[in-house]
Amino acid sequence: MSNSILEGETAGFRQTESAAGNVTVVMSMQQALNRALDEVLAENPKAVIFGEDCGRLGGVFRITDGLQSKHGENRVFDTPLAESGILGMSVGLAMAGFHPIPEVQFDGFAYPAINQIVCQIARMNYRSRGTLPMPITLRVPSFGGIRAPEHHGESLEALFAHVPGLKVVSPSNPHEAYHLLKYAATRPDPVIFMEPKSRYWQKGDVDAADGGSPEGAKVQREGRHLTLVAWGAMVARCLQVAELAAEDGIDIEVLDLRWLKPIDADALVASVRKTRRAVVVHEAPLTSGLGAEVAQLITQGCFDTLKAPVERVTGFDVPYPSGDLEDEYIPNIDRILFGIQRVLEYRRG
Amino acid sequence: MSNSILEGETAGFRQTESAAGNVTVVMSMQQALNRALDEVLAENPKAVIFGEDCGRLGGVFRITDGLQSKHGENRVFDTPLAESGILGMSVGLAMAGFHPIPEVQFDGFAYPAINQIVCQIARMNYRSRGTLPMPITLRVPSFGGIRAPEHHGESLEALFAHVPGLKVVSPSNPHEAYHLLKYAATRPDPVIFMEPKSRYWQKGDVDAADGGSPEGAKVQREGRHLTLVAWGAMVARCLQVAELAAEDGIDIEVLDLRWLKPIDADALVASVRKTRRAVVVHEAPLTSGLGAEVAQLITQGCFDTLKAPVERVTGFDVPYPSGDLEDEYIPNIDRILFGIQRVLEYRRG
Amino acid sequence: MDTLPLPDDSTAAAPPTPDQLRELYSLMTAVRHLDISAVAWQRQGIIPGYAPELGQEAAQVGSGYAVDTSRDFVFPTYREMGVARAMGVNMVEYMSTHKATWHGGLYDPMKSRLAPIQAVVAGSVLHAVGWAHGQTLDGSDGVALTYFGDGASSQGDVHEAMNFAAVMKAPVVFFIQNNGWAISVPTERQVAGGCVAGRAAGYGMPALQVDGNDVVAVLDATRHAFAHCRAGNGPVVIEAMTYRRGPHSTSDNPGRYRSLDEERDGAGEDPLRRFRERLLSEGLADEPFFAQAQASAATQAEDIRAGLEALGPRPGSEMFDLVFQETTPVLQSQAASWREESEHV
Amino acid sequence: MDTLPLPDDSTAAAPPTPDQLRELYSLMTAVRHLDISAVAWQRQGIIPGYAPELGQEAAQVGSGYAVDTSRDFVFPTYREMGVARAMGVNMVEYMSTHKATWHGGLYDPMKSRLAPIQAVVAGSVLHAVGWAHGQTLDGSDGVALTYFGDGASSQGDVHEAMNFAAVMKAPVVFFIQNNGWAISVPTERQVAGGCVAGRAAGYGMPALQVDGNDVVAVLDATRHAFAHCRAGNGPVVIEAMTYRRGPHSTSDNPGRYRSLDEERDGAGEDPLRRFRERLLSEGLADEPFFAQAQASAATQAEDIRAGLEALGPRPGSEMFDLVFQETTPVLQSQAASWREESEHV
Ligand SMILES: Cc1ncc(C[n+]2csc(CCOP(=O)(O)OP(=O)(O)O)c2C)c(N)n1
Ligand SMILES: Cc1ncc(C[n+]2csc(CCOP(=O)(O)OP(=O)(O)O)c2C)c(N)n1
Ligand SMILES: [Mg+2]
Ligand SMILES: [Mg+2]
Repeated sequence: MSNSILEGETAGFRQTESAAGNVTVVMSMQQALNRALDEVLAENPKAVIFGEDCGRLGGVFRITDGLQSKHGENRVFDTPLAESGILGMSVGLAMAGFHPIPEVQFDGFAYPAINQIVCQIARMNYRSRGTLPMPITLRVPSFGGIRAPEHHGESLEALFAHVPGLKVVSPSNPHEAYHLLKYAATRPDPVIFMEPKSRYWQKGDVDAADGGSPEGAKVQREGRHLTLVAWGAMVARCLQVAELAAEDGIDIEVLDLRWLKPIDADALVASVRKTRRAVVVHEAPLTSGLGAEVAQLITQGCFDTLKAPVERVTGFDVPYPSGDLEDEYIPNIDRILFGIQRVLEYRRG
Repeated sequence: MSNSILEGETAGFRQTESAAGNVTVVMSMQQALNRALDEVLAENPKAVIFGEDCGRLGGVFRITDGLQSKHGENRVFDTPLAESGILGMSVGLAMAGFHPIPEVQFDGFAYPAINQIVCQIARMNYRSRGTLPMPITLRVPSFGGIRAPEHHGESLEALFAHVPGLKVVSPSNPHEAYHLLKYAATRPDPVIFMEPKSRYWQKGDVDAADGGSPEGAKVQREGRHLTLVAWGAMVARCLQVAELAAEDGIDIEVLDLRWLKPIDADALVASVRKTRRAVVVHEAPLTSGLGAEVAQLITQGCFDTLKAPVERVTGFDVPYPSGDLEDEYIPNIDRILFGIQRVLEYRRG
Repeated sequence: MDTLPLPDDSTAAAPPTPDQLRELYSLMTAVRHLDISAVAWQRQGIIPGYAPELGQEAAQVGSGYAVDTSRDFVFPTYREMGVARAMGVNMVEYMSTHKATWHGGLYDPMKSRLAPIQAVVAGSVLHAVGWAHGQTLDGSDGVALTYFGDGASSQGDVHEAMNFAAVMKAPVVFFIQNNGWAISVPTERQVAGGCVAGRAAGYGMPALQVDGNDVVAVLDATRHAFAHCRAGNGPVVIEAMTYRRGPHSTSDNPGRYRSLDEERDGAGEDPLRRFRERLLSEGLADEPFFAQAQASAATQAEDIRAGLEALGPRPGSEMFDLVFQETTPVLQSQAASWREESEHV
Repeated sequence: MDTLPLPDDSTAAAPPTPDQLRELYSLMTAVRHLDISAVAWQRQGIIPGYAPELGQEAAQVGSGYAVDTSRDFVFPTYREMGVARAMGVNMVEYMSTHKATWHGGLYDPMKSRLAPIQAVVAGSVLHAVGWAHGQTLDGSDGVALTYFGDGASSQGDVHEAMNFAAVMKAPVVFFIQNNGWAISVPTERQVAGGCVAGRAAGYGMPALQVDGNDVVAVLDATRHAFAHCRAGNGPVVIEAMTYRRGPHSTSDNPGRYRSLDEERDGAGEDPLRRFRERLLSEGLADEPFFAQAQASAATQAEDIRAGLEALGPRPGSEMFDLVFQETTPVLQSQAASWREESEHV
């Protein structure tokens, strides 16, 4: 990992007042997440944060920076280096009435904990017939794009979304990050919170007072000709693509899926019924990726209006590569534009 | 688990000679798998079988019955009770030139080994630039239908199929079981071999001499009006459905997908270009299941000829239930027929 | 390995009174009877499967009896029927798991202080550590008691749990029933070093290895361990050496991997008979008492059988309703189409 | 914990000759120089990141030097640069992992007898056990040497590996570098019981705890352990007590979790300076030798830098070609469209 990625922002927030009188603050996603956690700890005495290096260090991405010194070692603490242990312990804490907010240090290190996530966290409410809820908010710095070592650039959303009993969400910008984390961390059910680590240091406006609905998908850009569906770090890229396409007169709608489970099928269908064309973009490998589900939901709901099969622009069916090749792997602007072109130029055979 | 399920067949095989002169033998899938493993051990001195209770007991499903006493304790052995250990050890054995054929006792107990499967087995060839191949054939008794305890009825194919570096296959009858296992267990790459445990004791013809191509999908029944796509235990059910539908004059093609990774998209497209309608059936939960991938591949390849969106008849987005409810959960004949009906009756809006 | 310095409050680990000893005997008798009955019910088709605990009555009843259900919490595997019984769990609701009614059982874990039945080997050992650490965070004095087998001790989760518990000084009792077998694999091919208790020292934890067929020894060890935990001294390992006298489950055929001679040698003395002789010789119980215990056990088993037979399948809608506390639109629509299609038929 | 009965063939564990001692010093000097250079290269933008092994030169060089690359096999983590160097691995190919060229490094693991760089903490400990058991099955006499840290010892896989190895008597040396820290977490909050070596007894395995800053002690312990394994006596644990003098990685800022005073107290004596003084005092080396070692180290580092700078990115087609031994139609078609779209641009 390059050093710059991990350097926190220390300056104060810049505030502006909107027309509606709401105060928006410019901050990075790291700051937004940190603030959300700070507030969750303050509001819920049963909320506890733990994981590898979450305490004194404040996390390798500084998302929990300062929280231990502010809220104490009982609320924010380091665990030994064992992900199954961290998640298994979360189950017990939830059974004891806590709201655990564990962190897995990087996406790829959720795998050692999958057994506890799938067989325990996701099922305990069901197994116990609703008497042992699992209000666990698992934060996972996710996705690629930072030239990191192996296993530090994985996209596990298709796996998580397939597991009954889990909910999965990923924010695309600081505003979403703040509101979605506050929402997720106050739910009575397990939520996997996938943070797009390549966006941690990008700044954006956060309106803390008005988040809009925290549920479902969100149109981040309206358009008429084609819908780009994305989540996490790919939303910003799709917005860039939409700007470029606009120069060619192509008016693209960008739908930020946000919730990867449950998926907001209504929003998908509403958007594509309007645009009649869709491309779904994700970093994960193509086969059995979440793009297939998205495409099928669109096809199911828009079969009679679709002008072309839904296109998928995704990572390849190869292990996430080392830094030198990651730009070849992650959908880049060109590949997304090619996908759009294929859809626009599609002619029935 | 009811006792009858685990009772092996001890009688000799019934042989018949086909028109082409091939000798077909009637045996159960348990017998076919056992014979395949026996032959693999005999043909490859580097093949080793191990797992929990695989040795002396011959496996809880008796798939490795008699192999330890025949081939010795160095070739077929019991391990301590730790799935990550079993799979992690497989990596080292493969690096030392062996062809490990580990068993995970039940589908749900693959989860503790997911880290070794995804991060190690699936990537070692890539990581080592092709110098450390992983010829590992992981047998996983899979899917539901036997009124078993929790975690004994899981369908992990969507997870496995999403992992770059794995190949995944599932046989639907004794003949397929024999040939696909012999093929899988002689490949230089990791193959997850998902055995439909509810079919272990069903008998069928096995033509050991002629297996046909071990690659790709296979049409198990030809038809003109609609394609049912399935794998594992659902193939037999779909064949039953096809018989019932035939009584109503509906001529259904049943495509046994066999390989869940890589998926034979050509076969899917060829079949549905002919029938113009498709329903995909699986036991796993709907969302982000492999049915989405299958549906999208069909839609992509047959968009201009499809008469209706591909329908999915699957398990629900709920944890696999206890025996009393499993018939409500697993796609039953009625639910598949309803799915067929929806496709046949689809009218553009 | 075999000593545990008694904490100050040593009355908490007082030896059982004669009444308690008789109660222990009655409980063991009831457990033995229910266990044998359940195997019969499986043969009769009343339940599809069962995991007998035959031979482990002393280990289970002795330890379960030590639990204070006003503050402790217990994490069972799939074989802790005797623990459940000793804790006073509703046995029809408990046995419903073996009727394939509901995986975790129908009993209320919060009220029973018994976590749902756990089919993942070693699956809940870490839960106990988390629950116990919750006691520390809350300043409460509950103790977590987690059961697992010699086979389970091989799982990575057990190591993580022991290490977490010892690092955090969590009030957990790790209770291993070393019954000699993990399905077909004997302890000597499973547990390097020969015993699980021997691992505790490596974590700086005390361990007690007890004769698991001696109910009083088990109770005593468990009470000591609870007192130790409650005094804030951190986790304890108890390894109860016992024997799985029956098959692994009603699907298993031990004849394939152990001989009757081996069984006889390995099993040692029957814990129930042994306890009975002790009570007799100490003059704490007599034949009429034993006969009465036996009769009561039979009645209880009959009641449980009747309860199980009366138990209908759970409504299919529970599949959908019990997934989340807050359901989702997708689940609601799946439930709706399930309802429609099943009513339609 | 600190004794290991020498196997019969004790020459295999003979003390190092003066030539070998000087070679060890040269290696440590080269490793130290390369390590410091790599941190500088990261600052200069030549490589995107690096995990320094500063302070662990004795532990790494001493153990790596004991390997017989004609028959043994070594399983590193992400921090074993010194081991790779001592084993004679091509260092441009090794360092390429830190240039983000290829995750596992470009060296050939089979020829180097060094498994690919492993970024999963504790990820390859079980591989060593499997490889070692393969030696037993083959009747070969190779030994697996697997490295991991104090932090890694908390992972379940390490327990499973130790238990498997001990049950199967696999010829594995578990080599822990206890460098005091797992990123920001100190050993005392990580390793219950205080040390990893203390766990071995629970598995019936011998363990050696050595001063990891004394290269001769490390070499000696490793040679003893290899001889023990080769003689068929099963696995051994070595815990080398050392200190991570640098940051966890070039992304880390240790100032956030430990003070300079703590660093000074914890680090103890510099292993390189200490060895130098020993060689001097024993009359085995002199200033010209040290100067020569230093000059050679500088040249080597320069060559490695040049090699790294010359290293272009791997062709994107390798992403597809190296997934399988037998490629698939799906991969081929993805490769084709990747090629088309990237050429098109
Ligand atoms: C993770 C996992 N792996 C495998 C199994 C299958 N299985 C069920 S019980 C059992 C043996 C357990 O032995 P032990 O822990 O000694 O407990 P016992 O059955 O003797 O009570 C096995 C292998 C399982 N339930 N969970
Ligand atoms: C399974 C896993 N979890 C988390 C990480 C992130 N991580 C990388 S190194 C490290 C600390 C390792 O400490 P230790 O084992 O003592 O080795 P050291 O870094 O001190 O050499 C962590 C938490 C990882 N790489 N793998
Ligand atoms: Mg056992
Ligand atoms: Mg360390």
